[in-house]
Parts: sequence; structure tokens; C-alpha cells
Amino acid sequence: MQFAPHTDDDVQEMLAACGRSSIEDLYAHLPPDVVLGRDLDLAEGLSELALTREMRELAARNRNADGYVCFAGGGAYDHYVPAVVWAMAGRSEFYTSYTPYQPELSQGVLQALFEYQSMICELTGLEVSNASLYDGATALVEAVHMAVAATGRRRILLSEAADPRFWEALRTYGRGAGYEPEPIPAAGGVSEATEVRDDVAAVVVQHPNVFGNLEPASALFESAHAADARAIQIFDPLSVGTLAPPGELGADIAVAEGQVLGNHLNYGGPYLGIVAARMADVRRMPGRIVGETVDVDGRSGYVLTLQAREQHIRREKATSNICTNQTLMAVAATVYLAWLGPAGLAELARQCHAKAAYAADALDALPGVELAFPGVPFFKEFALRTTREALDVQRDVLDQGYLVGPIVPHEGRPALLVSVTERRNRDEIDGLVDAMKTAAAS
Amino acid sequence: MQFAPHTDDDVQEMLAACGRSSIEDLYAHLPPDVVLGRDLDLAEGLSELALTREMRELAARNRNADGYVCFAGGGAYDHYVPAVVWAMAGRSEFYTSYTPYQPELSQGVLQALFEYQSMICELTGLEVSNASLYDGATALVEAVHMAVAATGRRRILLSEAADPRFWEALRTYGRGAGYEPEPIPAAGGVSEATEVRDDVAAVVVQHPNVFGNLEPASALFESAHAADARAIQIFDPLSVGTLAPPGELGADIAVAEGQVLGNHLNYGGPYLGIVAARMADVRRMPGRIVGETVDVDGRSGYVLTLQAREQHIRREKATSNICTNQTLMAVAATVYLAWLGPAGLAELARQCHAKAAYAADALDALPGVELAFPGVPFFKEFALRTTREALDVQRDVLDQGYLVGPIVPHEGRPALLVSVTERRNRDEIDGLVDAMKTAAAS
Amino acid sequence: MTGAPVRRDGPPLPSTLSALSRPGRRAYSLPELDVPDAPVPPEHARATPPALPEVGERDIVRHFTRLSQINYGIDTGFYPLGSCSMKYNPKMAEAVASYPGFARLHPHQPEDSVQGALELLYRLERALCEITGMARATLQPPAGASGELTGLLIMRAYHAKQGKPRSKIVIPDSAHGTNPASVTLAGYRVVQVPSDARGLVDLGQLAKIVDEDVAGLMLTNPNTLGLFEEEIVGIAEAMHRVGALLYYDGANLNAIIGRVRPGDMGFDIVHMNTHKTFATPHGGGGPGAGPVAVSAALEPFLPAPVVAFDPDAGRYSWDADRPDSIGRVHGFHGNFGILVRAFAYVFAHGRDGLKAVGERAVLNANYLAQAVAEAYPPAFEGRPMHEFVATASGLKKHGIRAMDVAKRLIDLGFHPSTVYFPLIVEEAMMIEPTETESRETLDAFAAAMLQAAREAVEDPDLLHDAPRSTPVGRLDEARAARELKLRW
Amino acid sequence: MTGAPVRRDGPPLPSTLSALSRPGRRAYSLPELDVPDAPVPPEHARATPPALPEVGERDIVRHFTRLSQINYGIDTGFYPLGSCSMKYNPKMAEAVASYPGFARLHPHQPEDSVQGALELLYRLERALCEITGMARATLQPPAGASGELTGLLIMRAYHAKQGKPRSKIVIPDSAHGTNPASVTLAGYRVVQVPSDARGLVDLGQLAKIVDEDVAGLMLTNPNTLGLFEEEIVGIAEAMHRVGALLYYDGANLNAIIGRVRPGDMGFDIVHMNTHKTFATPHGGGGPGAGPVAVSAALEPFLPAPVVAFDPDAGRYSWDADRPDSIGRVHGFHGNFGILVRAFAYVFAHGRDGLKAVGERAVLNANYLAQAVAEAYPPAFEGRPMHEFVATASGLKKHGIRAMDVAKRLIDLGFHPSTVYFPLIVEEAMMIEPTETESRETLDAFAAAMLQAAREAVEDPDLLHDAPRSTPVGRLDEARAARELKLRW
Ligand SMILES: Cc1ncc(COP(=O)(O)O)c(C=O)c1O
Ligand SMILES: Cc1ncc(COP(=O)(O)O)c(C=O)c1O
Repeated sequence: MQFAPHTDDDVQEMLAACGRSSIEDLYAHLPPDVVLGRDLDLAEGLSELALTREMRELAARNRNADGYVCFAGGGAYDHYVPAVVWAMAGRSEFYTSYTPYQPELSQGVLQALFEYQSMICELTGLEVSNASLYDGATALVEAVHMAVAATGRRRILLSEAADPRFWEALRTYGRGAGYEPEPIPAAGGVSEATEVRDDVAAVVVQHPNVFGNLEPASALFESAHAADARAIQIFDPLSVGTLAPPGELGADIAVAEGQVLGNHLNYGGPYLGIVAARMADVRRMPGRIVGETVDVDGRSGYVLTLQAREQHIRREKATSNICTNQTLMAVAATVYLAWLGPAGLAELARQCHAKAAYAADALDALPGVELAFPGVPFFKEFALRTTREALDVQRDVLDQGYLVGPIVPHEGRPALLVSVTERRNRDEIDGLVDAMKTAAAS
Repeated sequence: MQFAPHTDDDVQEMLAACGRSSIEDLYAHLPPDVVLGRDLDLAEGLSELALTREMRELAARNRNADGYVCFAGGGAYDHYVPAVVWAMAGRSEFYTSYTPYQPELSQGVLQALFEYQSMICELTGLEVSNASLYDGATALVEAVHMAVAATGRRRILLSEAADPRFWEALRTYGRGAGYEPEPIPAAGGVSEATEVRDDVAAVVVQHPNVFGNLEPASALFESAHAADARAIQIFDPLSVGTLAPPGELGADIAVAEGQVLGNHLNYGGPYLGIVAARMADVRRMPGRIVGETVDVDGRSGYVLTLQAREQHIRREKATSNICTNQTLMAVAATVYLAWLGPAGLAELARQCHAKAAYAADALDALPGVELAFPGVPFFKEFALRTTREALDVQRDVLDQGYLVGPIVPHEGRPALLVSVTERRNRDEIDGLVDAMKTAAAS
Repeated sequence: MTGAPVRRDGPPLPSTLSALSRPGRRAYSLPELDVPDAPVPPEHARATPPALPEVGERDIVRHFTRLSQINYGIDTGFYPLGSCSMKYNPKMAEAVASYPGFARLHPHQPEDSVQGALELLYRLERALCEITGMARATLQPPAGASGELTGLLIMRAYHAKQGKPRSKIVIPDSAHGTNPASVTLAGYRVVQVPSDARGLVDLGQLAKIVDEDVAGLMLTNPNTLGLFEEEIVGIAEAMHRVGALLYYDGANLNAIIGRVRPGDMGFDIVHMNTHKTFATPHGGGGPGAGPVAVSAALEPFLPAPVVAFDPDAGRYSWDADRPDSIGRVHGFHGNFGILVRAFAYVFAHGRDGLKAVGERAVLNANYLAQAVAEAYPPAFEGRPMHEFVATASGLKKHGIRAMDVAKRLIDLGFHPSTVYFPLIVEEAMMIEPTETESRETLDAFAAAMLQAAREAVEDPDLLHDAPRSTPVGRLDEARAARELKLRW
Repeated sequence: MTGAPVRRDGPPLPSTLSALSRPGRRAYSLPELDVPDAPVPPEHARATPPALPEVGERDIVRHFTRLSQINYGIDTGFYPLGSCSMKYNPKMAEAVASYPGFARLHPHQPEDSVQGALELLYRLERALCEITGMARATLQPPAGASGELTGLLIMRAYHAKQGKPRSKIVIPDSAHGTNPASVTLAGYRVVQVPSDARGLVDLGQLAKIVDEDVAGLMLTNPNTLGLFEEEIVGIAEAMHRVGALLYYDGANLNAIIGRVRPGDMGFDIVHMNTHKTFATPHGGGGPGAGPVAVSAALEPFLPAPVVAFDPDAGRYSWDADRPDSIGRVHGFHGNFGILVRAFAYVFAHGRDGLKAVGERAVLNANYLAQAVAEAYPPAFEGRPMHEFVATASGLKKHGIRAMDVAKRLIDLGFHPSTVYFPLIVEEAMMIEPTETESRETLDAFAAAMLQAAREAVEDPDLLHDAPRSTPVGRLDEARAARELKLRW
């Protein structure tokens, strides 16, 4: 395949027009010792027909969530994506455009992002949202950087019940930025009250946490505020259909993995990094922010604003290095949230919780299986302990057509996560219980 | 699911505005004896989530052409549909619009159809194309009606080597319009020279014919012309990449099943009826025709034209009753033909023929299998005779992952059709030969 | 709100693909031929290749993207074309129809390999029969007009079987053009029955027309004026009394769905337009689908094959062994991909949802009719159902025609209604809002219609010169028909 | 061609979803809850629901359809944003990425259930290493800037492992803003090296800056002026001599693909932007992907996990056991859906196709550079590669700035080039046509640029008042930043 439209005549005439004798001549000034004296060691190109055949074969070597019943979670969830979401976000004027540097030609994306920011503020109960970050993990990193910048401190307290992926990401980026996360213990599956000293930049709690459990977030955030540290909540954007939002719990900054808002599972990406904060921190926000303003004739329109925070203006003093972000996913999230509306969001959250509760009860009753944190309230995900090796149980359950997981260590022992979205029905849950019964016993 | 946006308040306020006391009151004037006194005996409505689950289950109870290797033909062919075709034809401004009654708001569809007509003229070597008919079979019926109208005669000669579906359709519609097709013999798999008397309205030849064979079309059309009858060719729109076009062969009217031009198999529809003719017959054409004209300021634009032929103007004297047609398929065909271009069309036709020839040779060499018409040239499809029952052979071959067919009777014996598109590669053909070897022998 | 939009001064339309063409440019890619080449015999070969455009894929994409953007669809805005039920086309229906398990089925696949497709067709047929109150249906006809002709051929076959072929079909003067056209194609003669002062079939006249040579009567109910034929039972009896059949043109089924069934009104044959009632897209002019349902007496004549179900074996099959069948009316099984969408729509809505569809459609039409009545009075007094016919004749004295109002509506941001149909109404504006439009849309449209009526008095050139906001202004249709330019 | 387009007088933008909202209206549908209800504990419950808009699905569709139509993309027209490689995004890549076998994979699926995905990642990694001349790569970084930071953290880990942590990174003054921003985030200090009169790295200055505290040099080649750093081998040697590493910002890889490999120029770390070189869509601002390839010496530091292949077992797996790894840089495996598209692009083109991509990109830039040079001379003398930086400074005396030219280009039907970058060029217009544009497009764009230059003299208000063909005119950015309105 080739998408360059040049005919042989075009090439010759264009070369002549710019005074070059040949294609090679375009490169005549390159030092010969860096020029590759051979073809790339790649196969020859393929026709579209041959390529799509190959891609279909690769795709067929995966089992996908249409081929098993998905109870997996751990940061990515099989919520239903209504057809309207990608019918809209997939419009080519959106996906073939770039960052709206020329706002007059880009009001479509700009307005969509403005609406996205508005809805994220509503979800979080906070005052300002940016226009997207890469994903949940990097959004957390950016939030921590905001806290570091705001407080001038470097100690970061992170709950032990936060997803290990968040721990890993903070450690990676902390090595450059000069901090290392320290644990808030969570022996019982929820974070414990912790002393927050006045050298702490941020207290970070995931609520619901990696085990699905509901955290005493307000109390933890209060101790943060007492030490003038920033309170950061990692939240689930759908949970706030039924759970009190971060802003109400006292979080100063809320971050989330936005995959659940109309984005496909995509084997982990592209997803959507959500960050929202209070107005006091607006100039420390990373990434694009869209603002409403007026044009020369006084009609309102949208632009990228507060660009003085960003790398293309502030360079080494920028709040973040992010440039290309996940705009299209934010557009999809906007469509999705409009589809849900307040009633849909509440109903969806209600169903996730009720179905998870039903599944948890039934699984807990199985021999060889028990809730890891009995009595601890959770949202749509919960942790099991199995007598048999968790990995074996997971595999045997998948063989029967049900995906559970991931397996997350807690106090040195594996906890097997099960999450239940609105997409699952009672039959499927009962099927999982049957499969688990076999798997846990064998 | 519900797509009416009315809130309860809307309903009450709107009822009040038009002086109705209730929804029931809107129907108060209906005679009570025709009102259904019960709910429809249908299930309750489904959420999108539940509905798509059900649809996926239904779809999964079919084997589709991604799950077998398709050598089936008989009027519908597994040509490759490049992604660009439906990325364009699937734009919602096209598919959610209707017949361009208001041309100023519909220049997009109108121009696309004008381009479609232009390309169909190029393909056929004829002078005028309409903007689409339902499918190949009904296009043939319309062509015959044109011939009847043009000649004032009612006898229709149709080759015995035309697809039986065409025979059936002509018989159905002929019962209303007052004609019955009569056979041109084709004992050897191609139409024989036939006396055409001067009461004949049309001589109809399918070339390539139902067995894939190339017909002596020019000679047959010459006899038609000698009797002042219309010569009608049923053609394959992709075959004319390598075969002489209908116009050159002397056809006055060419009709085709346009599925092959970028339309999916769709279990038989929606497809595309193609009809093209000479200018002399333009006022007898059925359906929509787009013409170029100018607007009040002299700039060129497109409109539906020659509407005086059509049902909404001419009512019982219209050339046809067609109203809603297959516009979107014509748009897809336009994109597809632009993608192919003259070189692509020629290459595609070359590949179909070469691959079919390769397959025919190999299959003919198998014990229990032979070409039904040895030595007769064909295009992309050919007919086999099998010692074993053709139906059993077909089934056993499908069990091995290859679809061949349909089975078409010829002189009282079943002929098993095999067609080979550019999409098939040598490995697949060799695989078919192996499968056929087993199937034909067992 | 008063300043007139001004026409763009950019190039009005994109170049044609032909103008973009450059020798040697290409979009296609194909694998290398991996078997020996084998040219067709020279006597069959094409001498000169067709002059298709030579363009790149990016050319194609920009071209059709631009064409789409200058095309108005339901996704763009309100589209109140009377008689067309331009309702919102659910995205979920598009999604399900594209599943390879539907879109990649070959029509000649053996039955055992398409049980899901056959089940879908069977269940859709059953649902349509329940909705219409009929016994069985064919899903073959690819559009409404095709359904009409199918229905008339069934009539023909029925009367022939009775040994009493007949020659005439009665249709009202308000009938859609496809009705008389189909009548002719079925080999019948049209006899027109006038409408009375109420806009309903004139029963007195009907009585005079009907005799034993009448094969049947074609009717929509509500009729094309949007009015319910209240004497339908009497009409049916009159027809049946002379052995004639009643044909229901389902274009207006949206008005009564779930509440009144054609079968219960005495109709013997019913076509439906899935692209109206069941929200399958209109596709810029098609494809649609026009299933035809019939009473038990007419079942033998349905086009073959139909789907059969063997409950014991749990297996679906094609039943082609139908000796009295009128035969095939479509090359394959009809517009299957459209039927998939119709299935999705019907089963998504279910019994309550479908009834609500009709209710909201009728509510919207009643609401809009009163909102514009001041300037555009209804053509007839009766209560509108899902659509209404208003007249712009009051503006004639200002030199303004219905078409001028229509074109002005374009500049005000709306697709106009149907105009000049039905033919029996002077300056007709036939308006069908459908149930998927909100009150806000109706209010805005009514405001635009009233604005146009005011402008007709105050500034009529705004209407005469409309539309001015579109890539081209009013087009010279006479010239198009005179100086035929039908291709590059 | 001369009459200025006039701004539409319709409402400039659609209402917000919030303005469309009506209490009780809804688009969503969900199944009935089929298990016992179980509310969350009251102390955790939300008191007031979020004020999301309440709209119907048709509202949503019209809203976003309209928004899309007022958004310019590559599918709309030429988009010569310098440094962004806005090339045509093949539709086939969109199609394959949507296969459920890719789009419906859960990131926590066991390896045995995702062998196709792992194979794809593995083969893509191998291809990218071959293209860049490096040993191994990580596919985790979700964009170029993320790739930069990943690369710098690898540098950091490398120097730490050597026992010699360093504190400075050298970047040219023409560097993209993400480079210095990433340097800071990696805990380094930026040292800037100026460009010389040729627009290339000033070697004399570089020699003065470089010492044993320099961890590395970040460079694009061709550089952001579109010029090839001809002394790259010397530069590399100078850096390596003091133990510093060379980082290749792959934004400009399109110029040299298949012809020059960063590894062969002496670079140790390379990021690529799939959304540039490999035509994955820019998505209105993302998502992209920023794979990072490194030399063998740096392989141990790559983010974990990477895909491993066991040729004996024919099995792919995630290799997470990498003690020297800098750790995870993305929550999961990177922007997999984008990597699928990149894979499709790379393997569709193959070795010849990729080389041709670069050639045509360079040809187009050279052709366009000469076509506009009369009015917009190149900022530097050297031969352009895939893009060039021209200056509009000649128009300053007429009161016209590069931004005015850019806005006028909008009215003439084009997306403008990048302006005011690189920062070292006065009135910079950084123009990257990419290989997927035709000569006709380039000619039309050049004509528009020259027209704008003429108008700058003859009718400068056409430029000052531009754009006038868009739904809104120039927007008050200062006010946006001053009176923050960041939500409904
Ligand atoms: C009343 C009436 N009858 C019949 C038809 C014909 O239906 P179709 O266009 O599907 O052939 C129409 C549609 O336009 C109609 O409005
Ligand atoms: C030269 C250069 N480097 C780095 C980047 C950053 O890449 P990304 O936007 O993918 O983060 C860009 C892109 O804008 C660029 O042009």
C-alpha cells in the first residue's frame, strides 16, 4: 500500500521545479557514512486485502471479551459502550484533526472539550478539569507534581490499598522528579488513619481502592489538610453515580482512569487520564485547558487557555511536558456522559453495586472461596481468597468462559479480584459462581 | 429503548397547547371497533445492552464468510471491500438523508449519483445510467419493460443460460405486465443462435452467463437488431475490466447486479440494480436520474431530472413505480470505482480470471469431478459436474471450510458453480482442491 | 434573526472526481497475482479501458467527506417530509447490521449455516404480522412500491385462482404516485375515487365505482392528508361485498402502531416501509424494505420462498414449495441488512415502546399543526394523526408560493416539509414531525414558518431569493430536463 | 478569487449540551436490575446527583455531528502543520483497530489468551528497531513527550548504574518545548546550545558546553528547521567522548525513514511518534503513541514489562523480571489500539513503501519551499528535508504578521502551517506538507500563500480581519486567560 499520490510525471516535474536531478539528489548533502546502504530488513509491502487478512488472523489469536464473560477489573472494566459514542467520536473531522492551535477551525473539538471539562467538574464536585491526560496512572503522577509544586514539599503518602500500577508509576516518575511514595498501611483492606507531618506534599487515597473497598477518605483528607498537604483521590468516574464525589470528601485533586467512560478495553489503551482540582491550583494544572471567550465581533467561542503553563510556552518551567494527549477519548467520554445523564449514571452505579454484592455473597458461600475483607463495604469490585492457588483458579475459571482478576497481593497473600459491571446479568453471575465452584474445588 | 424525547411535562403541556385532554383523546375520533383492545403480543422492549447481546447471539448462529473460504457465486461474490468505501458511504449525512427533493440541501448525494452515472456509462460503454434500482433481478425486469415500451411488443427471449433467479423474476412481473419470457436454448452452456422474429421486444443474454461462460453476445444482439428488438445484456460490472463492454457488443440496455461494487454480501441485500441504455431510450428509463444544471446565479449544480417519467408526476403512466431505491449502494459503488480506477479494475478482472482458470484446471483433474463445459471460456466462475450428488459434495466441502455453489440445473443435471475472486489466493484454491478431492471421492 | 444569510462565495461544489483525475494516480492495492496469468480470449477482450477517474485514496476521502457535509440528513437537523417518517435512525441498529455474522453471509449459504439469519427473519415476520393483524408476510420486497406491486400481484393471483380475473383497482385521488404506477405494472386499470369535503374517501362516489370488476382498493389510513378514514369498516365491507380486496399502504403505519391494526380494519394486504415506521435509514433515497403481510386466505400467493420453522427440530428453513406463489419479487431474500435494523428496532421497542412511538408521533403532529395554523391553516378540518397537510395558499396574494416558503425554511436552518403533495390540496405543505423530535425543535420550526409568513408580507424577496445559505441557489430544473447533462 | 468570504450570520456555535438539557429527558437505556437492590452505605452515598445534561440520543447525535462539521481535519483538507506530520490516516488502519480481537481485550488477560496481541507488539517492536537501528524498544509511552521522559529516565538510570550521576542535558535553542519540559521532569537541568548561521547546532558552542556533567544531548535530525545536521557523526563522537548519551527526538523521522537510521548516526535513544511517521490519527490532540528504542547497552533500563518470544515454544509472554528497569511509565501496555494502527501502517508499506514515504515527503517540502520562496524566503539557506521554515518577516513593513497570513489562509480554504515556531526564527512559518499531498494541493496552497502576500500590500484588511469564513472570528485569548470560564 502507498498513500503518496505522486505519479512518475509528478515526481519528475516536481524535481525539475526545485532544481533537483533525482530523488537521490534530494539527499545529496547527507553524510554518506550515515546513509543506510541497504534496504530495511522488513518484508515487502502488502495490499490492503493481504494486510487485513493478516490482521484478522492476529486478532483471531486472541480471546476477546465477546468470547468470555468478563468479570475482570483492576483498573479496566467491561462497561457497555453504546453505539452512539463511537458513531460520534469516530467522526473523521474529530480524529483527523490535531490540537486546536487554530481555534477558528477547531470549534468542534474545543467545544466538546469544554463540555467534557464541565461534566468532569460535575462528576468530581471540583472546580476545574483539564482536557485529558494519558491515563489514570500518569494522571496520578501529574497530580502529585501539582501537589509538590503547590506545597514545595516532596513527601508523598500513598495508600497501600492503591493499585500496584499506581505505586510503580509514581516510583518511576519520582526518580526523576525527586520523590518516592511512602505507604499508608491498609492491613484490613482499607487505609488506616495516619499521621501526616508538615513536610508531606500529598496524601493519596484510591477510593474505591484496588480491592474495590470503600475508604474512609474524608478522615484521611482531613489529616492531610491539617498538615497543609494536598489531598488527592483516585476515583472511579462511574462510582460517583452513587458515592459521594471527591470534592465533597475533601479531595483537592481528583484523578481517574477514564476508560470506563465510553472507551473500549483496547488491551489497556488508549484510555483517558482525568484530573480535576480546585481553582486555587488551576495554574498548576498539567495539559490543555479550554476556556470560553469572545471573538472580534463579541460572539462567544472557545480557545486553549492558560497556555503559559504549558511546554510550548514555558519550556523547562512548564507544569508538565504533555503535548499530544487523549483528546479523542475525552470526546468519547463526553458523548457517553451525555448519553447516561444524571439518572443513567445513578442507575448504572446502583446496578454495578447491587450485582457485585449479589456475586460476592454467592461466591463467599462456596467452599474454598471467601471474601478477603468480609464486612468491608465495596463498590463494584471485591477481593477473594481461595484455598487453591489463585492463578490456577483464575485459569480454570477462564477455561469455563469467565475472566476474573487480576490477582493483587495483600499482606503477602494473593487476592483474586472480581468486578461486576451493569453489563453482567444474573445468569452470568450464577454461571461464574458455578465455574468458580468447580475451579476452587479441583 | 425509546427515541422519543418527550418528558412527562412535555406531554402534558403539548396536549394542553393543542386542546387535548390526554393521549387517549388524540385518538378519540377513531371508531372503537377497529381499536386494538389489548397490548400487542410482543415482548417488552429491551435496553441497548440487552438488544445487542441478543443480536450478537443471532449473528453467532450463522457461519459467515470470515469463517469459511468463499468460492460461492451465483450472483453474489466475495470481492474485497476496501475500508474507505463504507468509511465514506457510511457518513451519516448520506445515510440519514432521503431522496434529494430539495436539491440545495442535497448536493452531496446528487453529485455522488452524477458521478455514479458517469462511471456506469464508462463501465458499460452506454450513454445513460439511472441512479440505481433495487437489484440485478429487478433491474432486468425494468429493462424488459423499457423494451416493451420502446417496441410496443411483448415477446421476450431470454437465454436458458441466464440465472434461474432472473427467469423467476421475469415470470413474476411478466404476469402483471403481460409477457412471459421464452427460452433461447443453451445446451452447450452458451446461448445458441436463434431466430428473432419481428414481434420480439427484447433478446436478453447474460454474459458472462450463470455458468460463468462467455457468450457470443454480439451475434445474438445482431439478430435482435435485425428484428428491431432491443438487445439487453446482463453483465458483471467487474468483468468489464477485461471483457468488452455491453455497448461495444451491441447491447441497447445493460443491467447488472451491482453488489460486487463495494457492497457487502449481506445475505442477499441490500444490493444495487444497475441499468444503462442508449440516449434514445432515456425517456423510458426507470427511477431517479440526476442531471447537471445551473442555479439562479449561473453556478452549476445537480438536480433530479426527467421527473416526468416518474410515478410522483406521471402516476399510472410512469415508466416504473420505483420511488425509494438503493442510493446508498450507488454511493458505495462510486467510492469503490474511484478506489479501483481503470488500472485497478483491469488488474482485478485479470486476477479473477486467472485464479478461476487455475482453480478450474486443478478441479477438473480430480477424480469424480469434471468441468461441465470443457473448453468453453469463462470469466470468474465455472460449473462442475460431480459423480457424487452435488449437494453432498457441497456440504462436505463446507464442512472442510470452503463454500462453493450454488447448484444450478443444466439440461436436467445439477451443475455445481465455483467462483474465484481476487480475494482468494493460491493456498486457498489449493485448499479447496484438497477439500473437493475428499468430498468428491467419499 | 432577520438578516438574511448570504451565500458562500467559495467554489459552490467540489470538483468532480473526473476533474481530480491524473493519469497514473491510484488508490487501489491488490496482491501480486500468485497463479499463472491467463488472459481472456482476444475476441472477448476489452480494447480500451473505461475512463474511470485516477485518484488517490486521500482524494477520495476529501471528496466524499465534503460531499457529505453539504448534504442534509436527519443527523443534521429536523426533516419533516410528510409521508416519509424521517425519524431518528438509531446508531445501535447500524452497529448490529454491520456484525460480520449478518453482513458477511452469502445468499447461497446452506440453511444449516444461517440459522441465526433465518430465525431473525422468521421472528421479524411474526412480529410484523402481529403488528398488522395479518397471518403471514413476505420480507422480499425491497421498498414500499415494490411491496405494492407484490400485493397487487397477489390480488391478481387470488382473483385468478377464484376463476374471476378483474381489471380495475380503486385508489383515492390523494394517493401517493407509487399506487397508480404499481396498479399499471400489475396489469390493472386505475379508477380514482375523489375525497369529500372532510378529506376522506367519498363514500357515495365509492359506491358508484365499485363493481365486480374491481379487484381491490388501495388505501392508507390515516390517509395522505393525515386524517383517519373513520368509515373504514364500512368501506371494507363494501369492497368485500363485491369480492374485492383491501390493500393497506403502510406509509402511515406510524400513526396507529400498537393501537389499530390494518387487519382489524378489514385490510387483506398490508405493506410496511421499514424505512419509515421502523426507523431504518433512508440512505439518501434508499435502500429501504417493504415487507408485505397478508390474511390467511392470501397466504398461498406470497412470493416464495418464505421462512419455515420446525419447532420439533428447532430448525429454520426456506420453504420454496409453494405452487400458488406469485414467484420471486427480488433477486435474493430482500434487503436483509435493512431487515436486521428493522428487527433491532421492533424488539428494542417491544409492545409498549411501539405504542408510545405512535402516540408521540400523533402528539407532535397535533402540536405543530396548531402552532402554525394561524398562517398555514389545515387543508381539512379533521383531527390530524401523525402528520398534517397545511396550505400556504394564504400567501399567494403576496406572490409567495409554498415552494418559496420551503426554500426560506432552508435559510432558517430546516429541511422543508413535502410540498405540492397531496395533489388535491392547493399549495400543500405536508408536515410529518415524527415522534423523535422534541418540543423545542417543533417550537423553533413553527417560529420559522411564522417568520416566513411575516416576511412574505414584509420582505418577500427573502423568500423569492431563498435559499441563500446553501452552496447553490435555486436550480434550473427546466434546463436540466431540456439540455440533458447526465454524466461527465 | 478576490472577494472575501463573509462570516455566516447563523448562530455561531451550537448550544451547549447543558443548554439543551431538559429535566427528565434521557438517552440511556439499561436492563432492569435482575438481582436484589443493595444501596451503598449511607455514609458513603452521594447526596445530590451531578448536573449532567439531560438530553435525548437524537440531541446528542445532532450536537456532535454539528461540532464535527465545524472542525477541520486532514479529511477536510490540507493541514501543513510543521513538526506534526499531518499525513492521511488510512481508513484500513481504523478498520483493523476496531476488530473485537483487538478492541475487546482486557489488559489483565492471561498471556495465553492474547498471543495475537503479544505477537503484534513483538513484531512491531522488531520493525521499529530495524527502522531506527536500535536493539530493543518499549511501546509503553503514550506520546512523544512521554517517550522523551522515558528516554531521559533511562539515561538517568544508565548514568546511575555507571556510578556517575550527571545533572545536565543539552538541547538546541530550536528544540520543541516538550524537550526542555521533559528534561526538568527527569530531574535534569537544561543547557541550551545555539544554532549557527546555517541553522545547525553550533559546534563551537557545543564543545564549550559539553563536559562530564552532561548526561546527554537531545536532538532531532533533520532538526526543527527541517535541515539535516550534517555533522551529526562528529556531534555524536563529541558526546560519547565525555560519556554522554545522544537522544533522538523522532518527530522528524518521516524525512529519513528507510534511508538513514538514528542508530547509525550514533544515537543511543530514539522516540518515535506513531501519530506522525506512522500515520496514526492525531485525534484532535491525541491519542498517539511514543515508542522508545534504545541501543543494546541501554536495554536493561527499558520500562518493564517488554514482550519476550520463546521460539521453541512459539509462545509470547510479558517479561517483567527486569531488575534495572526504570519501571512502568504507563498504567497498562501503552496505547495498544494506536500501536495496532502503527503495525498496520508499517507492514502495509514494507521496506520499499516506507522508503518511498520519506522520499515523497522530502520532495513535497522541497517543491513547496521553492514555490513560496519569492514571498516567504526560507529562514536558512540549507536544503530542506521533509519540512521547511519560511519567514513572513518581509510583510511586517505592511503591518502584516505571520499570524495574519495564517488566518487569511483559513479563508482561502487551508489549515495554516505552524507559526512562531521554532522560536529562533522571526515570523516563522513552519510548513510540513507530508507525502500524502498531491502536487495540485501544493500548487493551490502556494498560490494562496502568494495571494495573501499580495493582499498584504494591496488590501491588508483582508488579512487583519481574517478569518471571516469560519463560525467565529479571531478569539480573545487574553480575555480567556484573564476571565477564566472553564466550564458551563
Ligand atoms: C403514501 C406512500 N405510499 C408509498 C410510498 C412508496 O414507498 P417506497 O418509497 O418505499 O417505495 C411512499 C413513499 O414515499 C408513500 O409516502
Ligand atoms: C519536535 C517535536 N518533539 C516532540 C514532540 C512531542 O510529541 P507528542 O506531542 O507526541 O508528545 C513534538 C510534537 O508535537 C515535536 O514536534
